[in-house]
Amino acid sequence: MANMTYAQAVRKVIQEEMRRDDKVFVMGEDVEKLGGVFGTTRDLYKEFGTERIRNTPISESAIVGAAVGAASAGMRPIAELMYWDFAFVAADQIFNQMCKTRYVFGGNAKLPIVLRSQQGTGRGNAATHSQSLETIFMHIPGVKVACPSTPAEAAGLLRTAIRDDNPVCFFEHKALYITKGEVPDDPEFMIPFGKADIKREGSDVTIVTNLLYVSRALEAAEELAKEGISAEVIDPRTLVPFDYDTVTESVKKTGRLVVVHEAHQNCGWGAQVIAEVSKRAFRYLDAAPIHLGAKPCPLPFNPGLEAAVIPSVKEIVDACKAAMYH
Amino acid sequence: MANMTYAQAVRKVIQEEMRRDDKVFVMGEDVEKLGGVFGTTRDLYKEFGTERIRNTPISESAIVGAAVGAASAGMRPIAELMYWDFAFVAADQIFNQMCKTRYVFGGNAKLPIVLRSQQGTGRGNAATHSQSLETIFMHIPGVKVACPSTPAEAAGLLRTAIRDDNPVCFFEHKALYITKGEVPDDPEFMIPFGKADIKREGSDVTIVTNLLYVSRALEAAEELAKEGISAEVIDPRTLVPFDYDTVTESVKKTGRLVVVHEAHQNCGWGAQVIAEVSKRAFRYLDAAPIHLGAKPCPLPFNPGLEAAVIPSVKEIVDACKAAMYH
Amino acid sequence: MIDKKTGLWIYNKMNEIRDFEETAWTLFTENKLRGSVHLYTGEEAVAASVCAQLSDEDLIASTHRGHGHCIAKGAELDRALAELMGKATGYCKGRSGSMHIADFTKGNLGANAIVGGGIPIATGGALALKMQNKPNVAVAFFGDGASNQGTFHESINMAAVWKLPCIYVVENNQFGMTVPVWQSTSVEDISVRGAAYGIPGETVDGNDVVAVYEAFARAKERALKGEGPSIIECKTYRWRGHWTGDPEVYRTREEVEDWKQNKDPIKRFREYLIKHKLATKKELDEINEAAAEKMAKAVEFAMNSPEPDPAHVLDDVFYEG
Amino acid sequence: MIDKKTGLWIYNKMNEIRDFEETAWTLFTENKLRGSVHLYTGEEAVAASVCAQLSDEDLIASTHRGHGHCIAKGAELDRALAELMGKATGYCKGRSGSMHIADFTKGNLGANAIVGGGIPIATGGALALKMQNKPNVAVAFFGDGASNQGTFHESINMAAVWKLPCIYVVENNQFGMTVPVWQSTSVEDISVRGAAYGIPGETVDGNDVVAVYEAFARAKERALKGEGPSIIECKTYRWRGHWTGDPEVYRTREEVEDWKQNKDPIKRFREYLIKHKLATKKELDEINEAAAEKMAKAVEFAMNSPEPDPAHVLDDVFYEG
Ligand SMILES: Cc1ncc(C[n+]2csc(CCOP(=O)(O)OP(=O)(O)O)c2C)c(N)n1
Ligand SMILES: Cc1ncc(C[n+]2csc(CCOP(=O)(O)OP(=O)(O)O)c2C)c(N)n1
Ligand SMILES: [Mg+2]
Ligand SMILES: [Mg+2]
Repeated sequence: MANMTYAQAVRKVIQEEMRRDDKVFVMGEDVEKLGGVFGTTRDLYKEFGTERIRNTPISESAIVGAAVGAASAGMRPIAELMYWDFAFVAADQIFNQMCKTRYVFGGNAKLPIVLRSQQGTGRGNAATHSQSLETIFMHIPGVKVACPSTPAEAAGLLRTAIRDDNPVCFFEHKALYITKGEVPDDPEFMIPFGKADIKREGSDVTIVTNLLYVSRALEAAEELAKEGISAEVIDPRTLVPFDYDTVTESVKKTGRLVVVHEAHQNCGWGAQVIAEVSKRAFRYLDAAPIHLGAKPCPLPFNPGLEAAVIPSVKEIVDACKAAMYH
Repeated sequence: MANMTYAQAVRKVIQEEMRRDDKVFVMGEDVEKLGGVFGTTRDLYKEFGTERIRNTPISESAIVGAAVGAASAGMRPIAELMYWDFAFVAADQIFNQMCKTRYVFGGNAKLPIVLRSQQGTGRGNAATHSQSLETIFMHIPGVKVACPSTPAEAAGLLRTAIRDDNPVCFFEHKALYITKGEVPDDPEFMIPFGKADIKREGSDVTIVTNLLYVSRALEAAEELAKEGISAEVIDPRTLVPFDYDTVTESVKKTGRLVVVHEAHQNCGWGAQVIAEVSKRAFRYLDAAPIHLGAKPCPLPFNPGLEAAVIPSVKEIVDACKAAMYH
Repeated sequence: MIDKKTGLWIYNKMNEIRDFEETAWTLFTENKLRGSVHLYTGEEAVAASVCAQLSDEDLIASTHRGHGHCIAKGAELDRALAELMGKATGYCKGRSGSMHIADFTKGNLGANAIVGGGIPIATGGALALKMQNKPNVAVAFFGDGASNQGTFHESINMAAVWKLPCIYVVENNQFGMTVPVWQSTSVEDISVRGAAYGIPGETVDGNDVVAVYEAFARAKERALKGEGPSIIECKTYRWRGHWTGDPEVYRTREEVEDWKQNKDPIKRFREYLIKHKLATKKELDEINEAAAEKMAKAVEFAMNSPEPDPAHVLDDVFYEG
Repeated sequence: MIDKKTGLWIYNKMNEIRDFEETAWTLFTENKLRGSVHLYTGEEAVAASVCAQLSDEDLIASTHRGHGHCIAKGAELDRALAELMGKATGYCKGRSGSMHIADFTKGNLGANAIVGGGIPIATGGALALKMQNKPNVAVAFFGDGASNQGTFHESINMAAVWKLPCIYVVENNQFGMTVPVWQSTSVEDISVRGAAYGIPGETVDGNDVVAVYEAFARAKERALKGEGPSIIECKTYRWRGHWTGDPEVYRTREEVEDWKQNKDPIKRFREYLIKHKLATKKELDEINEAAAEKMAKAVEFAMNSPEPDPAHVLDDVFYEG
């Protein structure tokens, strides 16, 4: 075990996997000398050279398309978008090409791509640099979706992603990069996709959440504990595939479900969890499931406004209480 | 009243609104001589000239971006994408620019844009020409979303869209273009946004659906009637704003909710309706709400495969029965 | 210069493509084929002359008008037609139809129903070839219309900066769907856009096998020497409507007839082969007959092939290693 | 030629911009300002020389490095700084911050945090001007990095085909974030890309007010005559890091110092004005002082302005007519 930041965990795994397999390479904007805005490839060009830590032009469609082509032809690209918000710039290559290639070509293509980026609020980046977009990647079939909330998960899920023979969209969170935690030294440490993690056990209400909101949900659970309410906090860790079993089991136990995420609430993935779990555990539900997400406006720059748009710890607490005392 | 096709209704309103307001103009691929792939602007260039019925290069980002710029500068563009699938090609201009401009600039910009296209299955267009993408436009705030399912709605909603001072994404369905119906002659005929239409009254189960699936839900309702089950079919008509009141009232009456759409089921808007209505009418629900949508794979070319991916009338019937006899 | 073997190969492929396209047309009019089908009739010289210089290790990315590329890159007519008809025996199990057809095993990265969608993918293929030190090239085929998509610009700039072995072949058939090039494109010769990337751009008569062949040979040589990409614009013309239901309001019958009568690439190349004593009439007639026979068998194969089983509709979304 | 009035206007704007940027820098280091802030220091000649030739009816679309354009297009320092600080009195009610700032009433279609995102928007502005028969132009400002985005290509092709009164001003400051132009861009002079659209492309010294002014005057004249768009590339340099936290590993101190000492656009223009007797030292010093004073007031205004009220956070998503 070593104590390191989430950003360092990402870097460590990229480095180890590039050493292990020379088909793995990194391409993206400013990944070379800068090492990315958050340092996740810092100095790697010194070890691997500028062919394998490859600065690209500011051409997101070409970046993703080149990853699709290179993967089709036997490489294992880790393509980086600087912010997930820029996925919209490359959206055709992501959703019409990368997502569909294998299926449409009758299963003959194999696309081992990791498309990495970071998202979310917390750094005053405003409307086009703060969105949480993972729901869209669940809606359009064809990619796996991983969302680590700790340094160990960043390491374990990223290694799984790199070794996966399918496109994986890897969602990091900008506010998590500086968080620290223990990460196994084992260069084979992997976290399987499709297994949720119960971040805190509880018996009264199930909170499902991801990324930055795991810590906020845990804060809320602390608050609730003071009032005698025992909240279970579940982090699905991968959204495709999604571990409904663990969530359903929990709801069968607690009878109450709150899903909270930083993604927009309207048609956010929380609604999907509510619909699916309602189907699987309807008779167990003691109260209406509650969905919290960002309000329906672009993310504003001002910190007070930004905070007003995304769910607060208090709102999570209140939602759980509402579920308890409906 | 005049009997006409859905495509003719769209054309009629474009023509009338262009006569009424010379700031309204059409831009898109092949809108001029061809009149669009489905004839919705056929021969209009003869009346309005090629400046106002404007063939564009195949440059979707520039088309949407130019609409944003032109609208910001006082015009009222009707921009056409040939298929909604191509929204991904222009996604940054749609979701990061068009959706956010007004809000981010402090409410100073006004963007009267109609972005029109058609979507869906039924013509053997396969993976990148058959998707149903309206959910994404609900998830990212900043545009209104209209989905007409009849010729009269095509006319009434489109006129409302053109006269709206906000960006409206207008979702037509390729398989509906040839359907016929009565359309009011009144050149002021408008259908307000945010008002659902009860397409069939019923008392046992509420089916919420849109576009092509309205007719399939009505077929299912016929089937169910034969077995003594009375289904209410509700078409929200606009997804932003969404008339939850009408749906909630219905569910309070029927106690059962089935949402069906051609969009992918995973994180499709049906889940949102289920989450929201569960919250509003939890105590009234006699059974778990059911969500039907396209299965998680790209839309295949073969008609039998395509049919297997999207919900069938039988699946709708079965879902309603399951809700009845859970 | 084209040698006899290559000449006959090209002549054969052109005929296979022509037969395939015209058969597809007939099947469509007979309601045996559905969907969006874009035919390559009249443009055969481009795919055939380019692919004559490619092996299975070379890569191509194709377009919505992709049957010609697919066949020239080595696909068999039978499984290709089966795919167009959505049959289980098709190259893509009936999932792709005309617009996404590919025989992946032959280095075809796929037809692409998104205009401009294949250009970055070919570029990525070239990147892989370069990183793997392979003596191969990648080719992006695309139309005049596609040359106005952002992907054109981003990809060629990237390939130029990285000196990728990628060749960008513009099939300028005068129209993007119904829009004439002058109405959509700011330059007459799209090849001049090479200047924007500091790379060679050349415009050739796309109905002249020899011209296309030689231009591509130059570009390929340059690519293999590590000098980077080139643009080759082939001026050509499609005989059929843009798609099988096209009312063709945007051009005259006379214009179409002129291209058919006076500029048919197959006829021209046939005359060239005979004139240069690379083949006899008899040899060429035999090729024509063999192609026709192959096509007839392909129709039989495709017609008699089973529909795919909907039980497997969810297979292959992900590779399950 | 630049007359006295214009010269003083430009000199004033350059100073206002410089003061604004350096103040923003200080405020950032003092933690009074947050977020992504990209400073224009060193590039002032471009925005000032271009906007000197624009009225409120002319349009611009700007970039993530947009303060300079915003001020040159008529924004007041106080409300601009308030916006950077997220205050309710800012031009965008504190919602935009640095990266999306705009004074819409002055024909500024907005800063744009998406690299290349503003280029089609300016093009659409030009389309509106043309369709409304207005005697005005639209200007797209963007960087060397943005010139590799697809939107660059799509927009300029569209503007060229439609002969729109749009002028594309490339601010080539040698880097896209940390990537030097040679590593991302296939040509040395981005203006050569005009050839791909059949339009003029010109590269000028972007730190020379007169050169930028005259090149833009030519492009504007052409646009107003209905002859279509032009590309003007202004070679310049940013003095500060790409953003306020940039470790600047990609360039040397010496290089930066050279540009500061020997190529400062303000100093150069000051000398020009004096040499050509367009202004006295005293006049110019007064301008400097006035700008500094205005800036000081702006800081006071912004610091004392209230935070926006979260109760209104959902306002303005839609226009409620
Ligand atoms: C992104 C995108 N936009 C529009 C279309 C619709 N479309 C299909 S083919 C075509 C014309 C393409 O023209 P060109 O590139 O010249 O190829 P050609 O059909 O002439 O071979 C259009 C507009 C599409 N498939 N994809
Ligand atoms: C689509 C997109 N990609 C990447 C970024 C991140 N980014 C912000 S500024 C920048 C560099 C832009 O370079 P250039 O266009 O030369 O402008 P400059 O910053 O030099 O003024 C990058 C990569 C972005 N904001 N948007
Ligand atoms: Mg064409
Ligand atoms: Mg730059």
